[in-house]
Amino acid sequence: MSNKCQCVDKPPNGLIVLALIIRGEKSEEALKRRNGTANTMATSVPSLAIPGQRLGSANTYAAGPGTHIQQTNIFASIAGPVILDPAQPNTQSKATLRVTRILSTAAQSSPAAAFAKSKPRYNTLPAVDSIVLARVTRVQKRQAAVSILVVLDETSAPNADLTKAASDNDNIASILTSAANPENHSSTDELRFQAIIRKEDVRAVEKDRVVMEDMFRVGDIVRGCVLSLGDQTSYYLTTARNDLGVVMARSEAGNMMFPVSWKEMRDPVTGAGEQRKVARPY
Amino acid sequence: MSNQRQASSASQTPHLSPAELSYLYTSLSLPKSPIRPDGRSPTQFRPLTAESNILPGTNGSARIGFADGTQAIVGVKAEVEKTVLSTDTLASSEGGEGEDSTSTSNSAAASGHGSWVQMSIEIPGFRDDDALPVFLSEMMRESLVGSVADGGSDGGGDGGGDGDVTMAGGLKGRLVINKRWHWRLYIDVLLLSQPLSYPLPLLSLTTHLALLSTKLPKLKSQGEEDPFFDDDWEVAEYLYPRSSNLKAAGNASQYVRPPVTLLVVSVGENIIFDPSREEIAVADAVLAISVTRDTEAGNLKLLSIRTVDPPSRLTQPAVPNSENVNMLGATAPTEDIAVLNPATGEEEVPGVWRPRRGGVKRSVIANMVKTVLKKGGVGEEVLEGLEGVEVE
Amino acid sequence: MNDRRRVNGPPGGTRPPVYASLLQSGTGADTRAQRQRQPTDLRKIFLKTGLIPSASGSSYLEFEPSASLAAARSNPKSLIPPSSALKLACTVHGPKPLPRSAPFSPNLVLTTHVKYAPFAARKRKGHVRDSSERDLGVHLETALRGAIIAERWPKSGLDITVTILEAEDDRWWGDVPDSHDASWGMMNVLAGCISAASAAIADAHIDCLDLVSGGVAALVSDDSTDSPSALPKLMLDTDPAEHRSIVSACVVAYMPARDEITELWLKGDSSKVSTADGDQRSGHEALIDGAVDAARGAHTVLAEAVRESLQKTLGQS
Amino acid sequence: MAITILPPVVEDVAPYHADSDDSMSGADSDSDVEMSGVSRPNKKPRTGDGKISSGIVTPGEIVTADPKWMRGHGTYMNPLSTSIIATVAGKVQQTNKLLSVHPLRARYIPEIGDLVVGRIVEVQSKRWKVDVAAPLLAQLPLSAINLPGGILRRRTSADELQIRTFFSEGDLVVAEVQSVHQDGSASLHTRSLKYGKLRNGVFLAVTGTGGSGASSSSVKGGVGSGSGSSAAAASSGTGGGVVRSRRQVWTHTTANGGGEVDIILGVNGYIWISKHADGAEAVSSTTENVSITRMEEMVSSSIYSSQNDDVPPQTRREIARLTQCVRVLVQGGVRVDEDTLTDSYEASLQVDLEVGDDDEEEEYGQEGREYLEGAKARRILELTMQRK
Repeated sequence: MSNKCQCVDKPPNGLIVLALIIRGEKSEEALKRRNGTANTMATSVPSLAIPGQRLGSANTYAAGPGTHIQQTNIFASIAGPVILDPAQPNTQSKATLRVTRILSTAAQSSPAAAFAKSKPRYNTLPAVDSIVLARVTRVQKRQAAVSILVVLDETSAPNADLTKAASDNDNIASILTSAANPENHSSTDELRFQAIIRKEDVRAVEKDRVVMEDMFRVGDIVRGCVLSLGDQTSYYLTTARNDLGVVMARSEAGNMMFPVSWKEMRDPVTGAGEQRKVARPY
Repeated sequence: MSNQRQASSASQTPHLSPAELSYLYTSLSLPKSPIRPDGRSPTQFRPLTAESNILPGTNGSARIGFADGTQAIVGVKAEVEKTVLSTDTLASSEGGEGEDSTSTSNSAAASGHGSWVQMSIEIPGFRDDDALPVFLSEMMRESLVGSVADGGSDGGGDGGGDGDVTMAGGLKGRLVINKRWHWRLYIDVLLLSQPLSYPLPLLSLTTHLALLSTKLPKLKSQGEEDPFFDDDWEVAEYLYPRSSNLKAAGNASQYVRPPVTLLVVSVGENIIFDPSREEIAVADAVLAISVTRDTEAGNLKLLSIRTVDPPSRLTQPAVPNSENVNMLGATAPTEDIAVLNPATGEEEVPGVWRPRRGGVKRSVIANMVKTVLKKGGVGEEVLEGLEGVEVE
Repeated sequence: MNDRRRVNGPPGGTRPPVYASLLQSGTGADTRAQRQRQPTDLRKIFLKTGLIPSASGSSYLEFEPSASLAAARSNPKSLIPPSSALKLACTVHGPKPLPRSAPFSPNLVLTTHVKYAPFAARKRKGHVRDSSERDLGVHLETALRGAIIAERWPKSGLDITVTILEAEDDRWWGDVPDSHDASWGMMNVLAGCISAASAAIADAHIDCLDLVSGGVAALVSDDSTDSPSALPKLMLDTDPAEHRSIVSACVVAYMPARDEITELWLKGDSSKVSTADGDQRSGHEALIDGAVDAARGAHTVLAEAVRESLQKTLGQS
Repeated sequence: MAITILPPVVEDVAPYHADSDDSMSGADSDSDVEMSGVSRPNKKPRTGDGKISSGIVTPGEIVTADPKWMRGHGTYMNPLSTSIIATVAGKVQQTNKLLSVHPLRARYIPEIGDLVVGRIVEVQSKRWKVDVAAPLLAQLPLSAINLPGGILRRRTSADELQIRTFFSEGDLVVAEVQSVHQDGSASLHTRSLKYGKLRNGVFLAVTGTGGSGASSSSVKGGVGSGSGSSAAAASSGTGGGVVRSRRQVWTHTTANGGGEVDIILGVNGYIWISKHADGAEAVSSTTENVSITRMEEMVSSSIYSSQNDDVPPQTRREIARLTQCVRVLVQGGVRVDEDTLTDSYEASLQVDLEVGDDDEEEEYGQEGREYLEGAKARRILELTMQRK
């Protein structure tokens, strides 16, 4: 490949530093090269994949997220590192191939550092069971409307152990503080996915005694779990778990509050308590 | 925004249920003999009623209607316009030796210019700058003005192009009056109701018919003088020369004819013409193919191909029974066996609709074009049929 | 016609100037650039992704200027550039929620905008999109929709915007504005748009079947040959400025992994072509195959660019 | 021949004869007002001579000036006079003392108990919006469907969350009008085993009173019933279309190895023709000892399937033939019901035999033989009418 790719000197518009130019090659050569790579890939799974790259046979592997099957072969559909999840003997017989969007794998460095460095990408779509952080935009009698800020990494969500979750929080702290700032509220809402927390999905116990006003206030940041894709406008979230609920909130006085119990948060300055459906802090 | 989305994807995506789509697709992809919902054969067009020369205020006009009530009217108007001087005309007038510039065949003064033909399409429910009318008019115009691209080499000489049988230079050459003047052709297409199917075939056939009936007044001036014309409509000349004894000989192929654009879809291994909206909705590929008669070889030649975005990509998928949450524990949990669809290369459970994805193989395109072009094929029959429409 | 809110001047009231030097030399054949490349040689492509931080995906694409253009730029003799080179930028925004009024969609809803910068072509373009730009947008949408796996992104929309900074012109600037008047340059622009948008979509991590790439091939009959009856020759990646007469041309959007075409736009008379002995293909088939070959070439660049940006991101973390 | 191009048909401009449409509706026109010869639109206000305008009336025309009549649908009364004036173009109908005008063409107006075929256009949190060709979208509440796992199961909030798995946009349902709201919009229900999602067949919309012009594959000229009793509906109108009749759903045994085909004529002009679903019979025949509730569970579960069964090509061909028979009937202005459709189907088979002989010489033997247009359509209509 190196004889066909070459780095050239600075392109006309100084914007780009690293240049990659491939001389127009005859199609036969291109074809040959493709076939060549395809053959080598049949034996081993590549570590990095680009869309359209063949990863392996569907007979050997199961296709996970970020891949698609065509003609009994698994192809990558996004660019990213290829991850091979080993077969679980009791549930599935084949190892699962997936291509991840997260551009830092935990294996490469310590998770916290990886999260801190990689720039957050928002283009993961909320799916059923994914954990999201959302800001409350409206509280009504029967439901609260929220706007989804970020979808947390689906791989870390199910086994949310302490360190990882903490690093999650570190990473998104900047997003949250900017989102929790009332000045930033109105502008970006159209660009975010909207969701609804219904009264019956707020908590698991005493469902009929829920008063929405005492659970959420506009501006709160809520950790929720996606229940359903919902109707054409809104997703449905639930907070009916101990680890779900309000994670950040400002008091009436405008100070950031800290949680004191599963249903109360307190203003450190005034000392006044306010009622919330609080997520279990770590 | 939603309007634009609809417009660009072949037609307003009809809301069909996955079960309907699957039924249609399977019926249409039956090997050898597709079953179309209305019983037509794959190459059969819907019958249409046609008449031409219906608008006295135009140089040529036509109306075509389908049995479902959709109608199109096309009016062609010709106006005289001054040709903007270009370099070689300047050169010849300054140097006074225009004779030796025989190699100027590319100049607008001799071979005409595509912008002299203007086309506008009005479709109810669409703004004139929506994607669909723009796309349709570009599609039809490009085959019209490009119809004889290589005619320039031998047709460059004469300024008039007045009615010679072969019509050198094609439509563009025909519009040249002299070096300083030309005809400008306005083709205005009007669809009278909201389209029930992708309106391309209807519009193209109507335009073809209108152009066939278009007459230009007879030129009385000569050479490079400012043009003036005979006001006798009887002696006006057809834009596309017609012969009174067309039926007599098989020489119809000598005449340059306006192009027709046919809509062809492929479903599975079948190739289907003049698809209805439902048929387009399940098509693997939709092509608009423009053809005209090749005056030299006597057969048809290809003028343009455009892919049209098949709406099947935007459809709602079906849920196989095995994955349907509402059917858990119902009928025996039969494992659905996925079968490889040869047309798409995807594994599919029979009877379960999946939105199409991916493109079309080259062999399929070649096959579709061949069906249009082949001798005695659909293209020729359509052209013959249109030729047969009475023009008084 | 397009702008309903302003009163615009009459369109086409002005024309680009005609230069005196051309009048003296007739058609200016001596200053005209000729194709230096072999018929199957492609121009180099510069492609880079991820340049616009605010977008979820972006790319910048540039075709290598022809040798004569580079020379003319360093040492300008004439106002007329021998040819033009394509430069364009593509941004991808989304996936983002559909507007509230939009109906439910189980698939990703794609919107494409192609816009020429006003200075991109010889004739100035207005700020409002004209019909050729809208036409390009439809072509681009068709090309991309076939490559995207839309059902992975329900209820969301994706906006793709291509800005053409410098456009391939339809003809040599020195030619009269009317010579081979069909808009051949648009086809090169479209091929560039397809490749750039494909890279930007990969940069945004939207699921797609393959990196779809664009390629152009044309049947060219240059006057250089003495016999006028010579049949048009097939050339890949044609620069319209380098040819006197393009008879027909074809652009495809092609996915090599599946050997499928998602968009095909062919126009002009492709009935005559000079093919090698024993080549049974008809003109249009040869043309499509040529365009696919050109697209394959572009795909190798595309793949490298995507891989490179991926490695770079991973290297950082 | 791939293309048929016909000269334009000059519309018959002769004055309208009220009798001309009586060929098929004469038998049961007893509820019609007595017709006397040729009726021309008569704009001349009649003074109170007690006579009733007969035949076709147009908007603004005085139906009668006699105060003994009560005004019904399609009419209005000037508060200062006793004249009853038509507001729609149509036929005058008399029910005891009530005078009403039935429009010749109108949209479908839902009535309680109507069996309709509808298409889901919108999914909301607790209900669906359904296109039933009426002026307003009908609604189908989540509470009005049979939930899988037994009809008596209570609706839970989980059902709300997965509402789209029951019906989603584009799906076709067969349902019954449960109630009609003040504004004329309908509320539907599918709480019966014969209702639910439609599969294994084709959809056909008939315009006119019964269908909407915007719908796909619509056929022009059809007229479904307006409102009123079924007898009145059958006799009203000049065109065909679906009317309320004895049976809206039946199974037709087709020829040419097509097997059994189910036909659902929605009163709203939407028609569904599909392969016969074995349904309850099959379940009960295979598992005889199954209790009735269990059986219902099994049947109802397939209500929400969107996967087609295997439909053999012969059946598909006959389904296509039936859809065309509907089209022929509608274009010929004949109303569509079990009898006419069965007759026209038989007729189309007969025509096929007749034409088949002539066709043999032609090169394109089978080409488009199943396409029923033009001469074939006329012949089928003729034969259908004879059978009546």
